[in-house]
Amino acid sequence: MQTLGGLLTQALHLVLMLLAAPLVVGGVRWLKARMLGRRGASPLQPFRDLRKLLRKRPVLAENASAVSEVAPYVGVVATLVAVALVPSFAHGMLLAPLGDLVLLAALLALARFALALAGMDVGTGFGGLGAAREMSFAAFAEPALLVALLSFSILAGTTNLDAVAATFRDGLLGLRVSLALAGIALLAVALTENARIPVDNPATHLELTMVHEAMLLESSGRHLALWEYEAALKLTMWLALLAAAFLPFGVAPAGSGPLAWLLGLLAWVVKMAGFAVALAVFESAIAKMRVFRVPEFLGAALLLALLAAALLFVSTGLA
Amino acid sequence: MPLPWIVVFFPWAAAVVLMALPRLRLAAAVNLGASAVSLLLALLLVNMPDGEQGWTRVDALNQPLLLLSAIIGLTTSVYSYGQIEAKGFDPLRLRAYHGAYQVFMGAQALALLADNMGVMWVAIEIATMASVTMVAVHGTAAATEAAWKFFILCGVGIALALFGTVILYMAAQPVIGHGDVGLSWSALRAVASRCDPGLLNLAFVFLLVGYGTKAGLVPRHFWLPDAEAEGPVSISAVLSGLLLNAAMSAVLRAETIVRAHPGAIPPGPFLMALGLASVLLASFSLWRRRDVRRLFAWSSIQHMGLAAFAFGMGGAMGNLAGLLHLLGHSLTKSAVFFGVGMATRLKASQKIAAIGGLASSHPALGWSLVVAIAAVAGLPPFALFASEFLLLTEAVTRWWWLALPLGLGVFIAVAAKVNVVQQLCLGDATPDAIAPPGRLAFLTTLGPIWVHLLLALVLGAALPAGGAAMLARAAELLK
Amino acid sequence: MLTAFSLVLALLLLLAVAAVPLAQRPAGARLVHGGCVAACLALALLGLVVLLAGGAGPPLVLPFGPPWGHALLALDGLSAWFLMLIGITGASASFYAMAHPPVRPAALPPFPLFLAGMALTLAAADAFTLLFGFELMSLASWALVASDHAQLENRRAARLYLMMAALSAACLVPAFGLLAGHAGGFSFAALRAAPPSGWLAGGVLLLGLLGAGSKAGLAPLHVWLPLAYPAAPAHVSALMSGAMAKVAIYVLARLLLDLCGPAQPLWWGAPLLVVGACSAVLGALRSNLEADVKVVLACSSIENIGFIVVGLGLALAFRGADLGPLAALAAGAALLHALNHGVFKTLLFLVAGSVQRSAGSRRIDRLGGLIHAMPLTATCALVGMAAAAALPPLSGFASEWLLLQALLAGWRTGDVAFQVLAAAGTALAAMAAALAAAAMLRLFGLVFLGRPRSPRGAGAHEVGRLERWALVVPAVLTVLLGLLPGPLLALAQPALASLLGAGASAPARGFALLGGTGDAAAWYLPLTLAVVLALAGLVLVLLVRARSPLETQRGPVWNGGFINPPEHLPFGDPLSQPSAAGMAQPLRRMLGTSLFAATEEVRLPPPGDTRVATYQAGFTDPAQGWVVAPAAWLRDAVAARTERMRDFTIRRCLSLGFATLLALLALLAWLEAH
Amino acid sequence: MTYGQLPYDIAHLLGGAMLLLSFVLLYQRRVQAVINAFAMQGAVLAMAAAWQGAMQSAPELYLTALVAFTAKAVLIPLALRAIVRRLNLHRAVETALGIGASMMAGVAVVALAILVALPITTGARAIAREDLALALSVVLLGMLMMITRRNAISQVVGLMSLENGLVLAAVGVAGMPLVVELSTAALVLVVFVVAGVFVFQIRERFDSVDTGAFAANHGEDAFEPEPEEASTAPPGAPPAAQRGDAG
Repeated sequence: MQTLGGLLTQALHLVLMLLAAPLVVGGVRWLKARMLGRRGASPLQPFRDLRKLLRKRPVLAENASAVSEVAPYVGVVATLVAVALVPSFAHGMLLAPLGDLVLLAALLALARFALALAGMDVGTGFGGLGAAREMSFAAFAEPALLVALLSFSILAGTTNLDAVAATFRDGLLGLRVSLALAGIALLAVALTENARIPVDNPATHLELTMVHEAMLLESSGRHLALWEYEAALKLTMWLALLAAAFLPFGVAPAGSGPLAWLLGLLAWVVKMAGFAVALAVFESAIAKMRVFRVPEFLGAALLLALLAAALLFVSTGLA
Repeated sequence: MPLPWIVVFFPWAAAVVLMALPRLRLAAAVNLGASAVSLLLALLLVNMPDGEQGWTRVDALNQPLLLLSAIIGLTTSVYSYGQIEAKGFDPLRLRAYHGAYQVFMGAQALALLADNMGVMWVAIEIATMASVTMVAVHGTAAATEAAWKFFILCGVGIALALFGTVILYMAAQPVIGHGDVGLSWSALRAVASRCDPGLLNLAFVFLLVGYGTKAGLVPRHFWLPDAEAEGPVSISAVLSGLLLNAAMSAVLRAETIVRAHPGAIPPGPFLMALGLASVLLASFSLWRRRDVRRLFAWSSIQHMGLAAFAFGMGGAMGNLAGLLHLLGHSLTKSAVFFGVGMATRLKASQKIAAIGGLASSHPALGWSLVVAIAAVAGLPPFALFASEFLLLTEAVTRWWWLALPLGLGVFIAVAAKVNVVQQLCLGDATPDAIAPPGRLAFLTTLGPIWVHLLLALVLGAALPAGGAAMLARAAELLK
Repeated sequence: MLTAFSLVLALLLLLAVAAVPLAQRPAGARLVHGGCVAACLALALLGLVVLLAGGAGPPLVLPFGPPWGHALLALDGLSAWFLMLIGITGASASFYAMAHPPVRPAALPPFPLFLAGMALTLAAADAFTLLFGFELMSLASWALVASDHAQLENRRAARLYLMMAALSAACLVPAFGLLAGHAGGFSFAALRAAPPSGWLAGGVLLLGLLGAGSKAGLAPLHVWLPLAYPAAPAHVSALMSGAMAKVAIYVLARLLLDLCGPAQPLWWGAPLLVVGACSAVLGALRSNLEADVKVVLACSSIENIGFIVVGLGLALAFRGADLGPLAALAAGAALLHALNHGVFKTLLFLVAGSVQRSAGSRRIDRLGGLIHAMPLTATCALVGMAAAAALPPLSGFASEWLLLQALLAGWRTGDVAFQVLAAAGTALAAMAAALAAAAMLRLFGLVFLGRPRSPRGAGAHEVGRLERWALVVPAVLTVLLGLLPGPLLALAQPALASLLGAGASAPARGFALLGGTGDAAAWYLPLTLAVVLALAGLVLVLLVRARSPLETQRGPVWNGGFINPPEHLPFGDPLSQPSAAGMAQPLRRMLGTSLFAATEEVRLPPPGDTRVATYQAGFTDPAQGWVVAPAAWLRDAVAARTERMRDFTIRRCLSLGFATLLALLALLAWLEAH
Repeated sequence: MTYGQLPYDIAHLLGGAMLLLSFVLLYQRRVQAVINAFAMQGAVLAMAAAWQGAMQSAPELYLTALVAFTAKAVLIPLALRAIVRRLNLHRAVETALGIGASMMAGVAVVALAILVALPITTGARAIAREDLALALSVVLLGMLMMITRRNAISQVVGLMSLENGLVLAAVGVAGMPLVVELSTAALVLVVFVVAGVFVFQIRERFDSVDTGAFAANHGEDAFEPEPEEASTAPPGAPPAAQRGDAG
C-alpha cells in the first residue's frame, strides 16, 4: 500500500512539476513586468515558446560535435531526476530514499557540466566565457550549499531530503535562528544556480555580463527548447526545495490518502506563488552585480551557513 | 708462519718484486696477481677460528674487514690494470706506485689484524707513508700539496695516537706487569676493569683524536678531500675503502678497552659527538663542491661520521649498524670512485661541470655510476640503506631528539648526491677529451663497479647466515 | 598465497634484469611490458582473493632480509585492497605501454622494479621491508622520470622528486624508529603490541605525516608533483599518480591507523583533516590555472589525495571519539576514493599520452577539437573527467558522497573545536569538488571541443587498436566502480577491519552506500539512480523526438554575429577561441590572487598602433615561496658558512685539531672533577 | 721508587729539564737558537732514556738513547742548519701569536696537563702522575709551537719536540714493550717530515710549499651557482605571454 501510494504520489509529483515549471518561469516574468509597469506576456508564454522551438529545425554549427546534441538531454534528465526527488505536496514518494541532498547537488552539477560542455563545443569566445564563469560561481556556491546542509544534517540527523523535510514539518525545533541563517545562505545559492539577479540576468543578452545565456548562443530548435525547459525545471526545483525545507506545513505525510494530498497540493501552490512573488519583487528591486563581486556575495552566504552550523554546535554542545 | 702473518707479509714481498719491475703491463699484471693471491689468503683467514698468533689476532671484527680489504684490493688492481697505460708513469713512478700499493695493502692488513696496540700503530704509520707516496705519485703541484697536508696532519695525528698507546700501557702496567702482553688488546680488555679509569680516559682521548684524524672525523678531516682528489683514482678507492676502516677499527679497539671499565667516563658520547659533527659539516659542505672527487671525499667524511656515531651508540644494534656502514661504504664508495675515475679520464677534468651527460654519451658507464651513487647515497637495495635504517631507528629509539640533526644531515647529504648524480650523468653530454679508450678500460671499470654493487646488495638485503652471524659476533665483541 | 606473491615479485625483478638487454628492441619492450601486465593481473587477483578470504594467514618469513633478521611478508585486508588497486592500475598502464613502448630504452628496466617496489611496500610486515620497498619505488620512479633527461625541466623535476623521496625516507625512518624503540622490534606484530602514547605518539604522527605526505603530494610538500608527473612517460605518470601516491597513502594509513593502535585521541584527526582539505583546494585551484594537460592532471591528483587524507583524518577522529560506524564510513570513503581515483586518473594520464602522441603537444593552447579526430579517446576522456569532476553516477562521486557524509557527520564527535574544523573542512571539500569540476570541464572543453589551435593538432588521428583497449578498459572500470560501490565496499571489509579493528563494518548494504548512522542514515543507490536516469533519458528522447521530428541542419557558427573566418584560416583564427589562460581568468581573479599571488597584465597598444595586444598571466605556488625557497636559502647559507673552513691553512687546521684536543682534555678534567 | 729516592729524582729532573727546554723553544726568536734548544732537548731525552735504562735494567733503552742522541741531538740539527743556510731563510722566527702570549698559552696548557693528570692514579702510584704531567706538557707545548709559529723550521721543531714528549712518556713507563721499535718508528716519521721540508724546498711555512703557486681553492673553482643550482624548483607556471580573451 505504501509502495503504491509512493508510486502514485511520485507520478503525480512529476506531472505537477513538469507542468508547473514553465508556469513558474512565465509567472515570475509576468509579475516582474507588472511591477515594472508593463503588461508583460501571459504566464503561459513559456509553453508557447517551447512548442515553437520544438517544431523548428535545429541548426548546429559546422564544427559542432555530438556533445551539442546529447548535452541538452543530459541536462534535462539530470534536472528532472533532481526535481523528482524534491517533495512537493506529499512525503514518502517512491524515489524518496534516493533523495539525498548531496546527490541533489551533484545532479545539479551534472546538469551544469552538460550545459558548460555544450557551451564550449563550438569553441566560440562567448561559450567559453560563460562556461568558465558558471563553473567558477559553482566553486563558491557549493561550499555554501553544503555547509547549509550541515545545519540540516545536525538538526535532522541525515541528509535525506524527505527525512529532513519531515523532521522540520513535525516541528519541535527551537533553533530557528540558525535555520534562518542557513535559509539565507540557501537563497543566495538558489539565486546563483538559477542565474537570477543579482548574479546573472536571465533577460539579458548583453554579451560581457551574461553567464547562462552565453552558453546557449549556438543552440537552436529542440536543443534550445530543452535548455529553456531545464532552466525552468531548475528554478521550480529550487523553489520547491526551499518550500519543503523552510515552509514544511501542510505537506501530506508518508502513507496518507488523497485528501491529505489535495491539502498538500493547495499548500504547495500557495507557497510557490509566494516564492514567485518574492522573487519578482526581489529582482525588480535589486540591480545585477559585477561578475567579480559574486564571490563576495556567495562568500557571505558561506559565512552565514558556517555561523548557523557554529551556533548549532554551541547549542548541541550545551545541551 | 701463521696464516695472518702470511697475509701481511705476502703483499710486502710482492712489493719488493714490484719495485724491481720496470715494465708497465707486466707490473700491473703482477700487481693483479698478488692481489688475487691476497684475496685467496683472506678467504682462508675468514674461515680460521678466532685466536691469537703473537702480535696478531683473528676475530670477528677483523675478519670481515680484512676480507673486504682483500676484495677491494683485487678490484682496485683490476681497475688499475685497465687504466695504467693512460697514466703515463715513468718507470720510477711506476715502481713507486705499485710498490707503495702492496706495502699499503700489507700494512693495512697488519693494522686490522694486530692484537698488539703498538704493532697496530706501526702498521698504520706504514700505511700512512705508503699512501702519502701514492697520493704524491702524480707529482703535480696540487698532488704535492695534498700529500704534504695529508702527511703533516696525519703525522701529528698518529703521534698523538702513540701517546695514547703509551698511556694505555701506563694504565695497564701495574695490573698486567711488564712485557709484550701489556699492549695486547685482548689482555688489555680483560684487565681493563682493574686499570686506573683516569688513565684509560686520557688514553682514549688521545687515541680518538689521533686515529680519528686518520678516520677523517671532523674537525681533523682537512687532509681527506685533498688526498682523495689528487692522487690516482685507485688510491682514492683504497683510502676511502680501507685506510679509513683501519683507523676506525683502531679507534674501536681503544673504545672497547675503555668501555670495559665501568668507572671510566663512557667513550661512546665522544665518538657520537665527533660523528655527528662530521655528518653535519660534511653534508652541508657537499653542496659547495665543484670537484667530483672532492665531493665523494667529503661524502666519505659524512659516512665515517655516521659509522662513528653508530659505534658511539654501542649496543648490539648500534655496533652492527656501524659495521654494516663501514663495509657498505667501502664497497659503494670505491665503486663510485672507479666510475668517477673513468669519467674524469674521458673528460680530462675532475670538475663536475666538465663531466655531464654520461648516461647519454656512455650509457653503460653513466647508468652504472647512477646506481653506484644511489648506493652511496643510501638508497635501497644496497647495504647503506640497511645500515642507515638501523642507525637512525636505533638513535631515535634512545634519544628521540637526535632524529632532527641526524635526519637533517642524512637528508642534506642525500639531496646533494641527487644533485650531483644528475649533473654528472643526465642531460646533454659534454665532449670527450680523449679518443674512446679500448674495451679493456671499460670492462675493468664496469666489472669492479658491478662486483662491488652486487656485494653491497648481498650485504644489505640477502646476507648469508654465516656472514650475518659473523657481523653479529663482531658487534658482540665491540660491546 | 604469500608464496604466489613472492613468485610474482620475483617475476618482476627478473623482468627488470631482463629488460636491460631487451631494451634496445621494440619487441623486447613489448615482452617486458607484457610480463608486467601478467604480473599486475596476478597481483590484482591475489588482492581480490585475500579480500574474499579475509586475510592470508601468518606472515611469511623470507629466507633473506636485513643483516639483523629476516624480511617478513604478510597480506592483510588493507594490503590486499591496495594491492588490488596497484594491480589494476599497473595492468592498465603496462598494457598501454605494450601498445606503445616508450621511446627511451632507459625507461624500460626501472618499470618492473617500480612495480615490484610498490608491491613489496604493500606486502611488507616489518618496518625495514616496508621502507625498503618504499625507497626502491622512489628510486625506480626517479629513473623513469629522468629517462628523458635531455630536457632541462625534466631534470629539474627528477632532481626535486628524488630529494623529496629522500625527505620522506628521512622522516619515515625515525617515525618507525620511535615506534620500534617503544616496541622492541621492527615487525608489525611487535609494533602493534606496544602502541605509543603522549609526545612519542605525537612525534610519530608528525613524522609520518611529513614522510608519507610528501610522497603522496600533500600541501605544502607537493611542489615536486606538478613537475615530476608530467616529466615521465604517460604510462609512468599514470602509475605514479594512480598507484604510487596510493602506496604513500597506504603507508600513512598503516602507520597512523593500524600501528599506532586504536587508543589515539580525537585531535589526531585534526592535522590530517587540515592538511588534506588545504591540499584539496590548492590542488584543484591550481589545476584550473595550469596550461599543460599533464600538469592539470597532476594538480588534480593533489586534490584527490587531499580528499583521501581528509577521509583518513576523519576516521582517526571518529575512532578517537568512539564512533565506530562513522570511523568505518570515513575510512571506507578514503579506501574507495583511493581505488576510484587510481583507476580514473590512470585513464586520464593514458588519454593525455595518446593526445600528446597523436596531436603532438601537451600544451592546451596547441590542442583543440580532438573529439572529431579521436572520438573514442574523447569518450573515454569524458568518462574519466566526469568521474574526476564527481558527477553521478560515476565512480568519483560515489566516494566523494561517502566523504561528504563523513564530513557532515563531523559534528557528532562532540568537541566544538573539531566540529568547527569539520564544518570548515566541509566547505573546503565542497569547494575543491566544484573546482575540480571546473578544471575538468576546462580541460575537456579546450582539448577536445572547439577547433584545433595548431596545424599539428589538426592532423591528429585516432589511436591504434591495442591502445584503444588500453583506454576503454579503465573507462569501463570507472563506470563499473561508479555503479557498484556497495559490493566493492563490502569487499573492503577486511581492509576496514585491519584499520579500525575487527568490529568495523563497511558502510554499504547490497548495492547501496550508507551514510551516517542508525535508521535516519542517508542512502546512495547508484544502480537505481543510473536506471532512473536512463529511463528518464529514454522517455525524454522519445517524447522530444516525437514532438520534434526534424533532423538537424549544419550551418556556420553564429558566435553572437561574428563574421566567418577567412579562407586561409580553415579553422578560423585559433586565438579567437577561449585560451587556457582565458578560461582560467575568473578563478584566477576570484581565488588565485589571494592564494597563488596570481598576476595578470594586459598591454593594449594605443589606438592606431598595429602592434598586437598582449595578455600575461602567471602565479606562484605558495609552497614554493614559503617552504622550498627558504629551505634552499638556508641550506646555501649554512653551506657557505661551513665552506669558510676549507680555506684554512695547514697551521689553522692543526690549530683546530689542537683546540679540539684541549677541549676534550678540559672536558675530561671537568668530568673527573665531578 | 718514590719521592726522595735518587733514581727517581734524577729522572724527574731530566723530565723537568725537557719541559723547561720546551719553554725555551717557545721563547726563542731566532731560528738558530730554536735549533740549538732543540738539540739540547734531544740530548736531555737521550740522557733520560739512558737513565731509565739503567734504572729499569732494560738494556734496549740504551739503544733508544743512542738513536735519540744521534738523530735528535746531532744529525737533525745539522740538517736543519744546512737547510737554513742552503735556502737562505729568514733568521727570525715569525710568530702567529706573540712570544709573550704564547708563553702564557704554554703555561695554561701545562696547567691543563696537570689538571688532567691530577685525578689520575689516585691512590695507585703518585709518581706516575708527575711523569705523565711532564710528558703531556711537552707534547702539548710541541703542538702549541707548531701552531703559533709560521716558519717551517719552527714548525718542524715543534713536531719533533712533540715526538720527544712521546718518547719521554714511553721510556718513563716501566717495562714498556716495543719501546725501541715505537720510538724509532716515530723518529722515522719525523725524519720524513724533515726530508719533506728539504725535498719540497719549503722556505717559509708549511702552508705554502714552494713547488708552485697552489690554487687558492685547493683544486676547485670558486663557487658560483650553476644555472641548475640557482633555482631549486621552477615556479608553477612560467608566465607565458598569451594573447587571448582578457575578459
